[in-house]
Amino acid sequence: MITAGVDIGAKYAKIVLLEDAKNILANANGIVGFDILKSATEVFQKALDNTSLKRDQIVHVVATGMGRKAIHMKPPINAGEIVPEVIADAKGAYHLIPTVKTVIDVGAEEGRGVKVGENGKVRDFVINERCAAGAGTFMETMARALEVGVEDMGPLALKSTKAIPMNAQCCVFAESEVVTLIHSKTSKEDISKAIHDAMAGRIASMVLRVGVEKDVALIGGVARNPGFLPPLKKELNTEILVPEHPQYVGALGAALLALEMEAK
Amino acid sequence: MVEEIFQKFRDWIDNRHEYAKEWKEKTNRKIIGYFCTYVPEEILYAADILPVRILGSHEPPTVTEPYIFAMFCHLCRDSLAQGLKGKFDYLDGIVEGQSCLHLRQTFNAWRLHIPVDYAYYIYVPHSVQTPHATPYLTQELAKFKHSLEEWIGRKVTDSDLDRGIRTMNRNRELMRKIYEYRKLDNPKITGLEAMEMVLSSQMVDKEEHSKLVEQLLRELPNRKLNRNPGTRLMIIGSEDDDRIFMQNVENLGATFVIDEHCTGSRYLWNNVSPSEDRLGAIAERYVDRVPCPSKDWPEFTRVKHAVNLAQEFKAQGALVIQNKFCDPHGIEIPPLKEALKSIGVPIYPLEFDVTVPWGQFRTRVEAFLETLTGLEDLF
Amino acid sequence: MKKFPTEQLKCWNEAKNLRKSYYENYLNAHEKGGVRWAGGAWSFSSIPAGLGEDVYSLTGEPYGATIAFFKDFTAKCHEATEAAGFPRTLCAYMRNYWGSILLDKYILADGKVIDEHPAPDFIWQDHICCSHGKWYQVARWLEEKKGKKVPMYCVDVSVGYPMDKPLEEYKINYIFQQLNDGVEWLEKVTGREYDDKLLCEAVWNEINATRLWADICTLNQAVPAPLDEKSMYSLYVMGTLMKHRPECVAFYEKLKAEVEDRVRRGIAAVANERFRVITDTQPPWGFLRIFREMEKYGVVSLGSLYTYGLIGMWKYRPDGTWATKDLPPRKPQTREEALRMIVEWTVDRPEWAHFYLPEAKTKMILSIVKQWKVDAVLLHYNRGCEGLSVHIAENRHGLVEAGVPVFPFEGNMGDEREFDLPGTLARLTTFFESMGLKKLRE
Amino acid sequence: MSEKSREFWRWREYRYTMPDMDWHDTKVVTAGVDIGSVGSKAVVMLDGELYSFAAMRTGGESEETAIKVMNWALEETELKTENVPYVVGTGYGRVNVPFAKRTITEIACHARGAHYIYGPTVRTVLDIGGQDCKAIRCDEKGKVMSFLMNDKCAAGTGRGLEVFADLIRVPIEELGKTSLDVEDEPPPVSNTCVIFAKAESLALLRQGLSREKVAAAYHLAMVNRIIDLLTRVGIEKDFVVTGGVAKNTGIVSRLERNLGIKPLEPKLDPILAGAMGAALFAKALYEKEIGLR
Ligand SMILES: Nc1ncnc2c1ncn2[C@@H]1O[C@H](COP(=O)(O)OP(=O)(O)O)[C@@H](O)[C@H]1O
Ligand SMILES: Nc1ncnc2c1ncn2[C@@H]1O[C@H](COP(=O)(O)OP(=O)(O)O)[C@@H](O)[C@H]1O
Ligand code: SF4
Ligand code: SF4
Ligand code: SF4
Repeated sequence: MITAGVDIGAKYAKIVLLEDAKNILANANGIVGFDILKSATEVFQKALDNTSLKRDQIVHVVATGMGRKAIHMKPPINAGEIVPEVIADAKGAYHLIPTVKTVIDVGAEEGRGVKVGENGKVRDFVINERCAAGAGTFMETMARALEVGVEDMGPLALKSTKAIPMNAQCCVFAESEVVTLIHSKTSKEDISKAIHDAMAGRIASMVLRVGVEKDVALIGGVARNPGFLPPLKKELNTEILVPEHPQYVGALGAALLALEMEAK
Repeated sequence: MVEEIFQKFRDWIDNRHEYAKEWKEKTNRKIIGYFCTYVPEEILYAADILPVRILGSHEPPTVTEPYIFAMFCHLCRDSLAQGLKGKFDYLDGIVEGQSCLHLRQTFNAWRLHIPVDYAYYIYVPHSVQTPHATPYLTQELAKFKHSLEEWIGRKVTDSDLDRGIRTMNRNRELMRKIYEYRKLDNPKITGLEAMEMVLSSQMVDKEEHSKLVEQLLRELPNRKLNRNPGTRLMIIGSEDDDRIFMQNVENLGATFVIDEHCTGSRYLWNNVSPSEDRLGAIAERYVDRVPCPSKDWPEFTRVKHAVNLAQEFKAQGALVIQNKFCDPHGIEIPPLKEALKSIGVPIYPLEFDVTVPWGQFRTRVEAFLETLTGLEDLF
Repeated sequence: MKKFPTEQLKCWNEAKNLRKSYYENYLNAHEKGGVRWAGGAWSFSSIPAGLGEDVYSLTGEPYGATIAFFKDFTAKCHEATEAAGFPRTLCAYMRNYWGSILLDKYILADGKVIDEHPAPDFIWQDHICCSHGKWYQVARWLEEKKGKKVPMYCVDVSVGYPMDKPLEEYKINYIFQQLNDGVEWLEKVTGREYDDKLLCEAVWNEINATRLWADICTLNQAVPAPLDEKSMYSLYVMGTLMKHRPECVAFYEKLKAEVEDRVRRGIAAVANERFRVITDTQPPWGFLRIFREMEKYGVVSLGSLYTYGLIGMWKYRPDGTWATKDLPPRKPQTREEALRMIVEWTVDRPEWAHFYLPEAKTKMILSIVKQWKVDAVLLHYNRGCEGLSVHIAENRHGLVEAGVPVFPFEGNMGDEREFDLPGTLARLTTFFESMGLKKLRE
Repeated sequence: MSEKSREFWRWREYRYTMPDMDWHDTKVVTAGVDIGSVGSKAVVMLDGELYSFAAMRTGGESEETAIKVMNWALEETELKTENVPYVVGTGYGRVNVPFAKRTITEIACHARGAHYIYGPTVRTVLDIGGQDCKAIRCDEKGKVMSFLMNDKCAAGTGRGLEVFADLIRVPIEELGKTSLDVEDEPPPVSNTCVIFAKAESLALLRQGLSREKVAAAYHLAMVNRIIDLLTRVGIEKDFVVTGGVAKNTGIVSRLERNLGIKPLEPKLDPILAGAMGAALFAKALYEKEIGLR
């Protein structure tokens, strides 16, 4: 049986096509544009094209992510069910790492911490409130201030060993602090590390609210950033596992939930 | 020599934990951490215990989230963070003298999550303006003393108490004398140095500290500070141990000539007047001292005290350090502003958090200094 | 899906009217030659009652909450206090209250705004949270700027909480002495003669009202719950306004009878009840809609330690269960007896426990969870009130350890700028869905 | 540049020299250089009269920017930086103006500049720049009496507007006008966080609200925050707005509407106010130095 999970984030749409909880047939992602349904459809089509499957061969589609409502019961994707991100995250992470107890998901605008219970159920969770300063957008803003690409931020940070505290709590002010650091001729490597440290600190303090229990997994787009893992490990004082395609874990979870729902 | 003394104060602060560990090793006696200056250190000294103040380290405290909701002041969060990180692992116990809820929370979180042998909360009265406060506190202190005695396994005698009172009085008196030199047109010590003197006194053995202050007192008259004092500033707030901030401001062409901080003058302004009833005398000191705003109602006596200080020390302006989320001090800013304005001392409030964004603050402080000096009245 | 019958509360209008006339009585007290005073909802309100039958109060917290309910007026109050130089992180009720003085406006229970803030003749407060004494000290300072001298008396009650054993005599005595002096002070500042008989009446009323409220809350143990928290907010408020008055006792008696009847007949507050929660601390008053949203998932909030324990008085029975506190053996006869009785009655107010001992609050919440058959706890991390938020993270910790699902959310009971409704609802529904609930209807 | 990759936040950089002025016959040539977090401005004055100026975006290296903007301001004048005997640096990067003899805060400079542009009746100066917003009270001599700066949160700043301009794809220069193109004012966006406000605006757009409406909602939220700051410092006439955002009519006219006080019309480019103030300070300080006063 083939199911699909669609995760429509603040920035990226991610799709996983799954066969019988084992085989990932395809995954695809793309930027979420102004028209959510249109963007999602394009990405969905991309995934189908990778396999030569047709929509009607997919028995059930479950959607998650910030924009999930936009494709709920709406053709052509016609997601039959929608679930909150934390539920999909827990499911997906548990599937990949059965020993996982804590999932940290850092996306473009939200950071989440999820405690995972038996069978990948959510025991407890926390989501960042009010301030975007602890999510991917923060890193993107800082990358722009440093005039480097966001993918380069991590490798830059890994080259530095300095600890420069960032004082500002706000994305935009942090940007100005970065400018000040540039003015004072601090190297890009050191600044980049400072930014990663600051962001890791914020995510860590959020996750600590639910507590950290091993095994810990980091997922979401920011997990692809190699510079983020070391300071996060340090802040949380624990090992952290990163699955191979961290950005797709939510979508995978949704696809697994779709399968479960069908099985019932 | 003077410079060496100040260096010693600085070293004590920078190496406070090493100092404490060595002291313990050397003396084989107990160390107690306290949070607020309402803990009667006299009684601890009487019991041969070293009291040290628990303060933060100004690193963003991520570890406190599970224990303290982030709407409480950074001092209380940062202090707890130090404990959780094991920086104070040499403490045998903790004691808090009631002031604000923020620190009470730190005390309780510490008691529940960080192993210590002894934890005691003294319900210091809030209503220090009523006549019933002293007798009540006397009994509260008796209870505390009793509990200490049980813990250390010996009686604390009257002569022990006398010794405790002497130790504390002497140290406070000496530091007050040093403060006198801040009144001069060209003060003999900077605000940063004064802060380091008082801070270190809360971290090391008072007898040792007093010896050094005594020496400083002998040598200070001959000191010539090679700097232009610039604008005479007062600094007002709750706890403040941000030495980098002090230094930065004093580098902008200003000198802090007086402070109203519990890590500064408020700590040392009042002495115990010895009397037959030792605990009563100590209680009286803590009831009558310059109050923390959390205890200062219905009259604003601390505001009046700040006005006197500003006048005595000839401050031209005052920076008010508002620790973000601190209610007792925040509430008093407008009355404080009004009172100081009436004697021609403008204030500028700055909101402090665990770390201080000096980039933003620099502009404000400089602009405030510019308004005080009128930019040499060029126009 | 099972549906329970529901019904409007019969004494609803009476509650509304009582509240309405409370604010009017304070406003108009002088017209009838009466006295008016201001102070906190926790102050020993039965003591000024000895000054006569025509003594009216304005308690600050409910007044601050009333302001919070009317968003335009709140916004103006906050603007005024910030313009006066007060930080915006302070207690939101306090800032609302000062704003009302600074704007020189008074708001009635129905939202009608009246020109001129009626200054009290005196302030009668008590102090346990950092802001209590300071709140009225500043209120007085602000009044003085407007040319009104308001004398102030504030009783310090921060002596600790009697968790396992009663407080030492000297602690009780400290509070008692302050009250005793307070009586003389009241005589002095009002020029009135003090009537001990009225005092004894008022103390007895307060004891009865606060017991009755605990009885009413106990009735909510029934399934389905006869009351939901949103309605309870309009009912417990009587206790915050006038716990010492006969009207309050009479109203709670009537209410208790009605709720008993509802339980007998199986009348529910929420027809779809299938998941029972409690909350904690004051709600964001401008956003009580969240309770309606909860109902869409079949969730009923049964109350909170806040609604039960702020006014209700409780004790632990030997078997460890939580129940209404016992009535003292007899009504007080003398001033001394009355003052001591009310001090002893008040010091173990449940809503004071958490100030001192987080464990005490966790224990109480766990009792409620068990006895009231609660499925989950929603903790409002309330930025507007440090008093009730102190130690709240410890409570969360304790509950989680005991295996109770907890949903913490940040907000502010009186400053809507600090409450993110869409974000909170999104997280709240996520929580419900993670508990296996589904939305019942749009 | 294709429409897709166009950066709507990039405001135009420019320079200008007064055609009928000649520095050869002046006593005192001074300059002010205002290195803001977003915009860098240089102003050259001849005996206290505006002569030449340049405004450009601040780059990564502020020293370089300072040199660049100064050179640009001098471009058509045959003057070299070395020929300007007294330069005052101001703004966020003021310590990074290598050729400045002295630095003065932008607070004092904006008050001074406003006094120059608008005359001695100015009592309240609101400077809305790239990353902060300052409300300044001054006296008839242009001296600062008190001031407040917004903090912590970047909502209500020029940078926020730039982020927003990109989002709704309207050039920053036209953003204000666009926001005024609505029949009635929608409710303000509820998130003050720039990042979340952006997300919220996007959601509004997706709901089918027009660009104009969304722009109005965003501007209004920003104006509300600015008014918060103004009420805290206390607003008194005459009231003027300076800084780059003073050129955004959507902000200025809403301020006027919601405060009930009309800001004075600027006669000179308000983004230059800080640099002009600095050049005026430079003049006074130079005259003092050479004994002219
Ligand atoms: N290789 C990478 N290096 C650094 N950051 C990355 C990388 N890939 C993605 N990101 C960041 O991850 C975020 C997107 O994560 P995602 O989980 O897809 O978010 P959402 O679901 O909210 O759209 C973006 O902010 C992006 O900058
Ligand atoms: N022509 C314009 N129209 C509207 N807004 C403008 C224009 N030029 C600049 N701005 C705004 O002004 C801001 C920069 O202002 P500026 O006073 O230079 O700030 P700072 O000195 O803090 O760097 C930009 O972020 C932009 O929002
Ligand atoms: S800063 Fe204020 S709140 Fe914090 S510990 Fe000090 S008095 Fe308490
Ligand atoms: S902070 Fe809370 S407990 Fe304290 S005065 Fe305000 S409402 Fe009351
Ligand atoms: S502080 Fe910055 S990132 Fe945070 S809420 Fe404000 S604008 Fe957003």
